[in-house]
Amino acid sequence: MESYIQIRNIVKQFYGVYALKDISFNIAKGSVHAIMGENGAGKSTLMKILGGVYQADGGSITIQGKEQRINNVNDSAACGISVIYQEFNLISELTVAENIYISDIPRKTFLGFVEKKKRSANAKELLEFLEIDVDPDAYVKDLTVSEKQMVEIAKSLSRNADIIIMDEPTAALNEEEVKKLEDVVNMLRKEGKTILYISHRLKEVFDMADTVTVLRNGEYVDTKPIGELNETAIIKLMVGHEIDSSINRQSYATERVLLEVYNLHLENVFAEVSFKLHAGEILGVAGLMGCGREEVLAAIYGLFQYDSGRVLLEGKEVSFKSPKDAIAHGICFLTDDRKDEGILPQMSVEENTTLISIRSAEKKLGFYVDPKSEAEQLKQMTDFMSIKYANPKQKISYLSGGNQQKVLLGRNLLLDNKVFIMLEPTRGIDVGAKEEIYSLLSQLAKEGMGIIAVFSDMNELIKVCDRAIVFCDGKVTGGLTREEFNKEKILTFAAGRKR
Amino acid sequence: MKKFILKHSDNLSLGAVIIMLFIGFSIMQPNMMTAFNIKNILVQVSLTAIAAAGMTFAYTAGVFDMSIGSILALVSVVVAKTATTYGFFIALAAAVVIAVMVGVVNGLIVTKLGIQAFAATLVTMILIRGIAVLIANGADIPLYSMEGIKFISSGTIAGIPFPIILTVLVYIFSYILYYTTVFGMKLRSVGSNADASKISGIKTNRMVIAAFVLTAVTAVLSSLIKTAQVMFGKSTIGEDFALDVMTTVILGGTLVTGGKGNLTGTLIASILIAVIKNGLNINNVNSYYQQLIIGIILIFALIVNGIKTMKNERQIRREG
Amino acid sequence: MRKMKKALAAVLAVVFALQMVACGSANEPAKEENKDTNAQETQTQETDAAETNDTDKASGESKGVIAYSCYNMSWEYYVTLAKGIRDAAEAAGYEYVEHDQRSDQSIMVQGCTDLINQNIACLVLTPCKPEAAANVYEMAAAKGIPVVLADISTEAQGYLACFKSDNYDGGVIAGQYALEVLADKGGSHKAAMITVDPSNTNISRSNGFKETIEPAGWQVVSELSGKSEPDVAYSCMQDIITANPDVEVVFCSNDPMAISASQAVADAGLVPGKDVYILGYDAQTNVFEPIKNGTVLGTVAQDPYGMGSGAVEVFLKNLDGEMLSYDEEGTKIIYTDQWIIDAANAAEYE
Amino acid sequence: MKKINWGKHVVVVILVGFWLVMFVMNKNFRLGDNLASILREAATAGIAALGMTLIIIMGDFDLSIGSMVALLGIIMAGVMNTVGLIPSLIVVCVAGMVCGLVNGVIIAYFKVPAFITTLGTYYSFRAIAYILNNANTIMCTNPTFLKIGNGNIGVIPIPFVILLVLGIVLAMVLNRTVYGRNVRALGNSEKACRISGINTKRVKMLAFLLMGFCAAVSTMIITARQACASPDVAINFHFEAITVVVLGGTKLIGGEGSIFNTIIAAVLYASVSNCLNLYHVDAKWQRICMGLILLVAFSFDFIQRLVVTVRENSQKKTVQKV
Repeated sequence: MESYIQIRNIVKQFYGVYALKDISFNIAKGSVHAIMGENGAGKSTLMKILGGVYQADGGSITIQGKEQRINNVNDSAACGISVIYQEFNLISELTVAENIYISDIPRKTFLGFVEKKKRSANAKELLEFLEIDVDPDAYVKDLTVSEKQMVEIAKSLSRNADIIIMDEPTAALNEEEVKKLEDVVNMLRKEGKTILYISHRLKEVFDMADTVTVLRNGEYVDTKPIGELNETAIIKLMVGHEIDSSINRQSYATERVLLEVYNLHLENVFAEVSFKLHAGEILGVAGLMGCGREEVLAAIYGLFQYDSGRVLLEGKEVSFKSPKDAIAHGICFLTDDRKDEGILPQMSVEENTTLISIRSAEKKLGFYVDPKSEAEQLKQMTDFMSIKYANPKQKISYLSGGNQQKVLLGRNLLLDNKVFIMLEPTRGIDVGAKEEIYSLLSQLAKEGMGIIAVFSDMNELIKVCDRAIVFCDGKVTGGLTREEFNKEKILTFAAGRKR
Repeated sequence: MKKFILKHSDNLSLGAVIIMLFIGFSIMQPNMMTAFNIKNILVQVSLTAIAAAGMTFAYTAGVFDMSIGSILALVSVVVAKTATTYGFFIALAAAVVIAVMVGVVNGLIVTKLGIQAFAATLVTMILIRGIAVLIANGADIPLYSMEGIKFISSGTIAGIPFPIILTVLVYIFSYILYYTTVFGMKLRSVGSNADASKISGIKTNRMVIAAFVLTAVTAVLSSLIKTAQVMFGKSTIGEDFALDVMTTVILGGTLVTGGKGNLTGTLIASILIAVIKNGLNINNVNSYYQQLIIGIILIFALIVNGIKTMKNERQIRREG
Repeated sequence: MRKMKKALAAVLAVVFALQMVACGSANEPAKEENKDTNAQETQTQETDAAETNDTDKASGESKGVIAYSCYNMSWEYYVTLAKGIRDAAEAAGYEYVEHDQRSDQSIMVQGCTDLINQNIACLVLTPCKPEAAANVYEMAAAKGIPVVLADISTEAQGYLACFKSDNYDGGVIAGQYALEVLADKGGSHKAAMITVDPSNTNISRSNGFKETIEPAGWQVVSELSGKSEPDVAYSCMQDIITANPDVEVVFCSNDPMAISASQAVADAGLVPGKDVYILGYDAQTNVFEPIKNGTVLGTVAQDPYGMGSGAVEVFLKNLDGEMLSYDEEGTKIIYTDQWIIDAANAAEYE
Repeated sequence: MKKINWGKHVVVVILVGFWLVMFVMNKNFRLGDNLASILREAATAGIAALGMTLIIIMGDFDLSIGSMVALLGIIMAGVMNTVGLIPSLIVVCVAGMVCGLVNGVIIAYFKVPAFITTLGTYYSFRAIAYILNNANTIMCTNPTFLKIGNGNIGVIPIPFVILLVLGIVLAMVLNRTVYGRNVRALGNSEKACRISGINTKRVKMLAFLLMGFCAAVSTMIITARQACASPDVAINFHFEAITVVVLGGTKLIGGEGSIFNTIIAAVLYASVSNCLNLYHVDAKWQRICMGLILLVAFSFDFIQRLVVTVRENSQKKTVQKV
């Protein structure tokens, strides 16, 4: 007999780049089917297609032998699918109950009056059943992240759909909350619901899943019953071929300590964070989404203030009120949100490159922008990183991701900096550009700069970094030297289990 | 009790201001306190309060409407022209139809052309005013023959002037619509987070258009009251109406970024403004002081808000 | 002419086409539509412009153009005044054009400049902001164009003559009339005024009224600005009654405000024309009704039509080199007469 | 070699086209005086529009400039008639910048949306203007002062010269100074600016201060042209200024805009209203024409955005393929 859900040859492109290539596998009714893969493997894209947020460019989805065209959210709901998305889709100005029942509100039959009491009651029931201690009439904006996550789950359950997709539902949950979720999942399975479960946390997968499907950069790898697998096996499937030789690239790490961080603390974001950065060292930062690593680095850079802790730059204590201070002290920062926080889309390549450096004081007439020096600066960076653009006045938004990223790097490199904080320096750029960025990093390290780089993709981290620290739930759960590097360890730390 | 105070602190503080002002004015001019005057104030309240209710919905959906002043003029002209020949109810129907059309046009310009509410309604504001002037053709259109219309402005039911009753009705309707219907909930969710609403399967564009329509329709009611008061249609009335109404709504504590309206606040704020105008008038104070005081109160209220938001900011950042 | 219109439309269409091409990539369905609509919009704009142009040219070999720059054509009073000018001008074989200041002094200055630059024969002006007229005189003088004022005079000189009714006197007339009507009924002797700030015309009206009744033992208890908008005047009246329930007579600077004031009185449960007497100004058509049914006591009638035709006659006289005689030599003012219209004589003037 | 991107200069094309048509069609338009008066008129709205260009590039509005002009006019006239010409000019500039500062501080440091802040000052400034001289108009008869509004240098009206000078200065500020660069950057992405260590608050505040200065200058011209200062002047000034800026192709979403185009747009706007007068188009229709012009202007913005996005996508595609 044919299986409950058949996914056949699903293809999805973004701007000519394949996010999903010809994905096909089956999902059995009443099973918990885990979908695994590294960041950018295409799991979330696939789920968004099932949820009707994206439309597949090709391929078919068959549910109970009926081929379904899922063109929008409502179609997907009609197919009995409900999705818990990775990023929240709660309306902060509405109450918990309203959010839970936003798409199917219990209403009196005449005029769309909402039956508040009934709704709140249902919501309360549901929340109690999930053992979530949240007032259904509380406003979502007043909830903590994990509470929000649980509400998201309640929301998707409320539609009592047959197929429930959970995209990293536990990313923001602590141990016992995860336990709760496991119970819920098991209970749902008993009710004969089908669950697609996405998670990085191997433990959960082994506790819950019946079957595992692994994707790797947009391609289908394999589907196996959980029985036939162990952690290492799965990680192998996820990682694929071992990483190439350049792993033993020369390290330029010195003994000179550039940056020291002691017990950095910001209430319910991160706590007791301490680490050192040496000159010429590339320090990798690993961790799962929502683990607080970006926040720590942003706080050090002065984007917002931490509650307590000390930061030492070359032995002198510093505390940056604003990025301006940080830059003045020779620290620079590369955002992971290139589109919204990086480029100035309507401005030229040149202007984007010199955004920071035009402020440099040593110029006479500090307020005057000298076109010549600007051109020179751009040229300098172009030669240094071989940025490709039609002409210096071209809008940066017309450049490819890789070149945009180079411009953003150049923006910071025009000043002689000691420390470079990078979030996801290779996010959303093609393979060739990635390689260039890698060599650029070691180039900088060679020149004695200290680099802190956040990588979600462990291959990259292992390939590029001299040393790594791993975050989980806002704490540093482990540190590894290059010799100790291996994925299992990092994933273990990232999943919050200390040595 | 304490919870209640905290929950409604904004409204309560506004209310307190009203009471203080009222007492102050009464000391200066005893006639302030008479039942007659209070009735007057409430009638004057109704003019802005009704349109402000609609505007609250617009703000909730994350937009606003500058064109209602012109709608006021157009409706008063059209009603005056049609009522005498075709009778009141045809005129009323015509007015409503116009309002709905304007609302839809505004909505379409905003949603389909992707032009911001400010720009879009600015254009319609100028155009509609132009049409009103065209129709009126430089004359005031008298309505003396239609004594019936007078009821709208000065008729009483059980001793209560009709405008006040109308206001109450409008607000009861608004409350129901805003807090108890699916529509109200979807409106709030669209204003609060359009993308998430889309993913939850809400038709966001429709909600925005609906908000504009509501605003325009309430403007019609205000216009009818004004027209009935003076008993002729004039194409020049309501030049500052839109700004007054928006001021009222913002004063009332509605979130300008959308998602959270405060109907109670709107009502209280319109009372506040009416009390200020009336109080200064009966103390024979020049009308410019009204503008100044309203302006200052507005800015002050906003600064207080600004400080609040700044306090929240860290919280928001932590949530990532 | 039609050809020209076509050409114009074509050129503008081309212009917009250029714009589209300039800002757009090669072939875009959306683009095409937009081009058309834009072209049409502009065409319609320009066509009605062009048509007006037609009529100008049509009345071919006229002696020249008499232009009228008007305070605000949304007010019936000035529509009548304009009619006076038009009739007189066309009777004398001149072409008539008008410009509307829309009560905005900037528009007034610019509009007059544009008229003067067209080498008109004469400019009849009702300055919405008398103080701002000085420059207009200079420009006109530079081109040797005579300026005649209608209805509103200015401090600055440089105009041929000013046809107006003495607004102060008008106020006085209103005051005297109020006194004689209310003489025998010994009331509170309280009066109120609904004026228009900051308009000198209206201020002198109210001053006239004030300074007539105060010597007679009356007291002006309230003076609010109705901003010449009926709806504002309405709430002003409400508040006046609140503050002084026993107010006897209210003087409004124009009729629309008077009418809405009477409405406010009625709505306040008082009887206009019995408890409160309301006086208007200008004698607009729609004030006769209320006067006849007594809700408005009376209005000060001016002769806008006379002012208009008078202004043109002055210009013609001057053209024939006749000596002009003024009522006030200094200010070159020629007064047109004013009188009270009340229930008694309403019928004959309507 | 270096070819001009006409997409950026639509307004120039339109102006030229419009003038050509008018030259052919209307003998009065051709007259030197008429052209001069167009330029004169262009200056009044134009100068305010210069400041407004900065504000809109940052993605904000200023609704209060009309009221500002009224207030500043009264102050200036008062000082002029009591103290003297030069002091009054200095005072008005300072006062203008103070007004701008009030807006700027509230907007930048108290995080109040510009639209509402300036709505509040829109009421307050004009009210103060009324109260200061209790609604009376003040005559300004100082002949040297009147020259500012009515004089010519050669054949060019002085106001237009001022517009050009101020325009050149602001264009330099916008394109050649760090500050101007920051203003545009701010319009592009406030977050990016924060990360790049730009003091966004100060940039915002200064922009409104400049707006105030421009308002002060246009106050001088308006007052000089009317030989008097009155509190009810320039009621719709903010709409005019915004219209001109948008006509100039500056996007309401901010981030991009050109002072040069704003100046051209000011001339275009003046020319159109001049022609409406030349043809004695009825005031009733003039309103509607202005509305339509505004609509067209806003749709430029829309169409260009549309085209640009389409073009970007195609570009991205090609780049990716390479």
